[in-house]
Amino acid sequence: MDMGAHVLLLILLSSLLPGVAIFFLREEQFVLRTALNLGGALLKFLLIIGLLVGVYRDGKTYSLSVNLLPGIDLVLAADALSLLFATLSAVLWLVTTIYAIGYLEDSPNRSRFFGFFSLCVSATVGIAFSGNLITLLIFYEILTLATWPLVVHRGTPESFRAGRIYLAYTLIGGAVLLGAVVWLTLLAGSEPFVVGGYLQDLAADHGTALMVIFAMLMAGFGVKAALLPLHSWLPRAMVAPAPVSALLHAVAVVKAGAFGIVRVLNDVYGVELAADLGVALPLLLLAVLTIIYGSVRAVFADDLKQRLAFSTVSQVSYIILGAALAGPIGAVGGLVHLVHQGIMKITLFFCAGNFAETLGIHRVDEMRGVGRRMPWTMTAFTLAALGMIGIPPLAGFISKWYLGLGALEADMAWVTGVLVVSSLLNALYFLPPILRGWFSRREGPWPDERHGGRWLETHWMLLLPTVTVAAMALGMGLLASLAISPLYWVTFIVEFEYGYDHIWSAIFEWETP
Amino acid sequence: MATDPVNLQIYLACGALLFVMGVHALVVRRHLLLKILAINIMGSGIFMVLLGVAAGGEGGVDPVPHALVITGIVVALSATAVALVLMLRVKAATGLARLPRSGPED
Amino acid sequence: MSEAITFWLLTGFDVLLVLTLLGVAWRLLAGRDLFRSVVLFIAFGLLLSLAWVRLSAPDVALAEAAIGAGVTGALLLVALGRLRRLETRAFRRGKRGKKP
Amino acid sequence: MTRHRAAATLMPLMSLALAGLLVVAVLDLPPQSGLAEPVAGAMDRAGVDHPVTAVLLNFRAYDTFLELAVLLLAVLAVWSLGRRDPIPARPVQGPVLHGTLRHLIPVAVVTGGYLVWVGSSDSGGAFQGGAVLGAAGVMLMLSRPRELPMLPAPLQRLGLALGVCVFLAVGTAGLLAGHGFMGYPPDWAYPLILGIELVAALSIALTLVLLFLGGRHGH
Amino acid sequence: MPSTAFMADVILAPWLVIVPLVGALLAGLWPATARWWGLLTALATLVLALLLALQVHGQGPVVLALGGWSPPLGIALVADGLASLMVLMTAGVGLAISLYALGYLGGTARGRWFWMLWLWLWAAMNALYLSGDVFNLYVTLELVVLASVALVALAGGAAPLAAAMRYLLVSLLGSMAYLMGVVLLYGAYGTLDLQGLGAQVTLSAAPMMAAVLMTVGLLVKSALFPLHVWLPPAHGSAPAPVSAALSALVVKVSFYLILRLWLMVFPELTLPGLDLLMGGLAAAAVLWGGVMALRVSRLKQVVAYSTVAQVGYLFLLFPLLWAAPGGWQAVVFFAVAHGVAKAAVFLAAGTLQQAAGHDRLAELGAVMRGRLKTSFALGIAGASLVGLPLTGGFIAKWLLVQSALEAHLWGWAVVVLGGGLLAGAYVFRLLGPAFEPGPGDRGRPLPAIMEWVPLSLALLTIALGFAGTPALALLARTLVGGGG
Repeated sequence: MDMGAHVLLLILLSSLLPGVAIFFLREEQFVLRTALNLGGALLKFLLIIGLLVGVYRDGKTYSLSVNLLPGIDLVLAADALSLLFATLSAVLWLVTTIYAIGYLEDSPNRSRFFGFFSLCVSATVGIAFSGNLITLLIFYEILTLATWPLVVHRGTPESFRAGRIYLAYTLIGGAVLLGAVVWLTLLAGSEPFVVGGYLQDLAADHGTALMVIFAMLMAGFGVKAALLPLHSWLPRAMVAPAPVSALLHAVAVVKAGAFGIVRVLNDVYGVELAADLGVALPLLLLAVLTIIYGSVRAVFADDLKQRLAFSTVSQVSYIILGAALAGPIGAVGGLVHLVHQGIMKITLFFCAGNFAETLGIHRVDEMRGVGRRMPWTMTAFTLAALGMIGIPPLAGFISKWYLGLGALEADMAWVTGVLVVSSLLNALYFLPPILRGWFSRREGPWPDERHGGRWLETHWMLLLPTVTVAAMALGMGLLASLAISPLYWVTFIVEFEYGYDHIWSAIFEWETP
Repeated sequence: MATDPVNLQIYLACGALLFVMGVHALVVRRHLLLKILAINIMGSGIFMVLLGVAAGGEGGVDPVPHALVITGIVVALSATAVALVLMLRVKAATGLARLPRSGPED
Repeated sequence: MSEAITFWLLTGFDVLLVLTLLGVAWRLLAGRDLFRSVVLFIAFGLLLSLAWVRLSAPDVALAEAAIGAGVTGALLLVALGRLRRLETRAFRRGKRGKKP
Repeated sequence: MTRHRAAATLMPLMSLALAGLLVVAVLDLPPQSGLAEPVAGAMDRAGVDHPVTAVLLNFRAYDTFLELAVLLLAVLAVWSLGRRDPIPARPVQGPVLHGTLRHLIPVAVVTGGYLVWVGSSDSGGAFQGGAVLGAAGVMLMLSRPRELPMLPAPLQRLGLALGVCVFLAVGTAGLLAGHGFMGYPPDWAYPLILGIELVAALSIALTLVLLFLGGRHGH
Repeated sequence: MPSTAFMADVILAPWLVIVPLVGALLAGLWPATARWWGLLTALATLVLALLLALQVHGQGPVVLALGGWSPPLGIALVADGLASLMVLMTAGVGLAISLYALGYLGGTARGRWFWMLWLWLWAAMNALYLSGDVFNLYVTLELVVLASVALVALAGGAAPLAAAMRYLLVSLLGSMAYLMGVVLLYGAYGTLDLQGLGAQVTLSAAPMMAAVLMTVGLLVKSALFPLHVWLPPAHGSAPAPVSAALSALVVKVSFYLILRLWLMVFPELTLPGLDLLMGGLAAAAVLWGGVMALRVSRLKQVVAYSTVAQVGYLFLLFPLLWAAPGGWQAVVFFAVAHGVAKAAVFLAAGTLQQAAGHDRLAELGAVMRGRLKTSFALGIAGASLVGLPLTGGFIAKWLLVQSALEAHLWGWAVVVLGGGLLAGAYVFRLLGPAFEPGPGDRGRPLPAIMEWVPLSLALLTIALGFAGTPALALLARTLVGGGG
């Protein structure tokens, strides 16, 4: 165990320990709670940056393992892919924490909220750093446990109903996943994740079993990724407070599912084996269906958060689509969307939260003229929504561009058609709020105006995170070619998977007509 | 007093039958006192089989089963004493010396 | 000749004893009258100690007579007495409750 | 209701089936001498002459010890269930001759003592002797139901537990002295066994009387 | 390891019976000081149990002929992996229960009876786990029954008394059936020694009948569906430390005995259909217990029905025993994990009940919010019951599913996973009231130990999540019989 391994443990503990401590604080201990929250978030961020440098500069991977059962270890490991997800989580946790402090300023049970919030992030980071399938399963289940209290946080009957549905889906998903992982462990042992997968030797004898296991794994992770028949918990979970929606939808839960699918596809089965077994194509079709279905439902959703939720259903499947294309460029598109969608969607949820908290706006048709009242928030909303649609040069465009290239590379030109249709649908549900916000006039008072700030349109702790993430969303698109951009990092990851030359040659081939 | 194997068979069978009669009464009878008696009859049946086994050996009478049965009798007495007092407490608390019917057994 | 007679006599005794035991057990478990059941149980215990003698277990016969029939019988009788008293007490209480 | 009726019709059938199977199994038992030979072979080291007593208090002393424990636990369980009711004025229906009982008591005490003492060489022993002694105590209770002569509570507890305590002490001493738990030094086996039996018989007698009284003392 | 070499000469097994028994006797002789004897005994027993487990782990099973009379003439104590693990689990949970009872019952009159009976129960359980003789097992079994019946009845009142009576009758029926089995075995083979029997038992009428009688008798005692009726009222209405002892420990006793018999005495017997029948009953228990736990309205009743469901898992033993080599070890680990978790849940429930003055689930929200440590204990231990990760329950569930899949018994794997879902449903139902809006309320003042003990036990379930390897290593040192 070297330094890096200790750092891994420290990264987990940097949110776990403050989380546990926060539970036992009294409601009025605001300063201490905030200090613990922000201190933990900052520490985690810095530690991850430190690891990032190590992995990038030295190409090193770190790992730490604890024995669970004979032959089965709990393994924490930092490779390029885990750092991508961990960085995303750490950054968004930091901003969401600030946002949540502002959002929940006077509401009850804040200690409980922030406690579970921290546990939730610990679980997410655990998922990111999982070094084998069992560890991934363990943190994935802990995530279920930690998010349920956040979903039911308001304690209203409808939030309990949402909580029940959430639990029903995720626990059943977890059970299926456990079955699959046990079965796979029996067949192949508890191997660490390895680029290209570790199941090639089994394909000859256990082909059918591997196919069934793959389906079970996809079902298990698909629940949280809101893959088509398993998506309906997500829109209902919108009863939770806005920071929870932001965190659940942008990072923790749905991304955990998507991340799991990417891990299984890349590092357990390996894209080649998945293609040989014929399981990649059904997954691709499912992802395509989910993309279209989510977009269509979003068009017809009147509630702003509902619309965003269905948009999430659709957008997360881009990540799965990218992985299922089974080629390097598609993989870049999918992975980079993991980050891009996260930042953009959290921006949108922050904006929705700001509208609701400041003016009591919940429905799309209530947004008339909001651009004049809250120009900063509305600008952020516009940037993120346009990015989602895929207007160049914003972040969403980059993802879709690579996904399209990946589809062409994989000889599935029809997928680009899907992307175009999906983008049109995106426009159809994102343009009306933008247009109404900027170009319609408000008649009559706002539904429930609370913050009548003199200088700022709303509380600064709500506004600052929103503007920050919006700026990041903008920056990721504009500065995509810089060495610090997610795109650059993702290409670095995919290099591992396919070899250095391959990827750049592939990209050059398509980028220079 | 050496016993003939034929006689032993009689006692062995009798022990088995006493045991089954006890089981039957324990399930069918509802008064707690009868249930307690039924358990004692079951015990007696078991002891009879055991003593029958002990008397059947070629190398003389086997003393170990005798010791076991004496132990068994004392244990049965202990259980009976507790059961009888418990029965009285149930009677005092519920007014009935039988169990409320709440399930398929008993 | 006399050995055969002894054998058949003893066998007859065994059969008779066993049938009596089974019959007594059957009657006492039928439970028409609790007092009768208890008395039959004591009788059953005494018969049982006779059977133990036939099975060459005098120690057990002694223990059965003293503990199985004697002490258990006394416990059963006293419990039955207490049960009866609880019944009459409950009966009286019921009557008193009905009056007003 | 229907469930009960179903049970009522099924139960005789099940009992018959059980009876058949059990009788077959019992009659199927092979004739074998059990442990008669090992016991006979070890009698010279048993410390007593009567095989049953040897088994009870030496070879399987642990069983007997736990059996005493069961008896003690039964009293404790009965006590934990509540206070005792007075004995019904006429526990035995019909005329009870108190005078006769009073004459029987000394006879019973002597018989009990004899049974304990004779146990080392012939039929008899702590349990039978204790039971007879206990019967004497019960008769005493029955003959004077209104004026119960009772030991003070701590003495009652001590008397009850004495058999188990002494047995446990001897057994543990055996363990510490290297004869194994519940083992005796061969030369000391006879006096130790007799001592245990005497104390146990007293405890058993007291236990039986207290079980008969039912419930813990107090009002 | 030098310590195991040192331990090799020390005789530990009898002390695990002597020490709690001495404690019980002292507690009975000086009732006013019962709790301090109880505490001392609990600590000493835990230390001894740990040493015994280390010894067995280090040098393998220890067989001890009592009084120097080796079987078949004498009685043997058997301290192998299985026995020492059960003793250790009992000691760990037992210490927690004792500490908790210090706060819950204090020096009350009822408390004195509790201490005495509880120490008797503990001694009896240890004696049972360590016994290597089928008749001696019967005597210890009766000790366990009498002590636990008295503990159930300690609550007083109509329902607990009726439950105790039912429990006693059911247990005696079970004991008698067991004893008949013992007699048949003695009649057939002339020995009472577990190992001696194991070496001789073959397929014939008497041992088969014995196996059936003993198994069914013990099943009746362990409250497997549909013979569970006595359990929920008994466990649900007893004082919290008693509920914990019954649900966490006593339920395991008859399970242990069944396992012991089938491992050591009857491995050569195969009764066709037994695995299916038992598995079916087990599945029904899991289902029925889970559904009832979702329907009843009182906290402790929910937990009691959860025990009915979890007993079902224990009897997945039968389908797994013959089919998967490590199957029984999975079930034993499950039993241990359940023991610790269930004790934590019952003790936490007791704290909430005492604080609120009742245990109606719907009205417990305020106290649950006010007493965070206890709610956490409930949550963590509940997670272990569900089998969520990083708890002992997860490892247990993993092992069970693994054994089932290894033997291609897909159906039983589905039962395990499905039962976990039901458990999830009722555990989250338990936790629900904590999230209702409204302020927290600490309720009546309680000794702090009543909050710390459940929490410590809950944390122990997490520790068990990492104890899989040593526990399996210990279990590998278990004596098994049979010619093979």
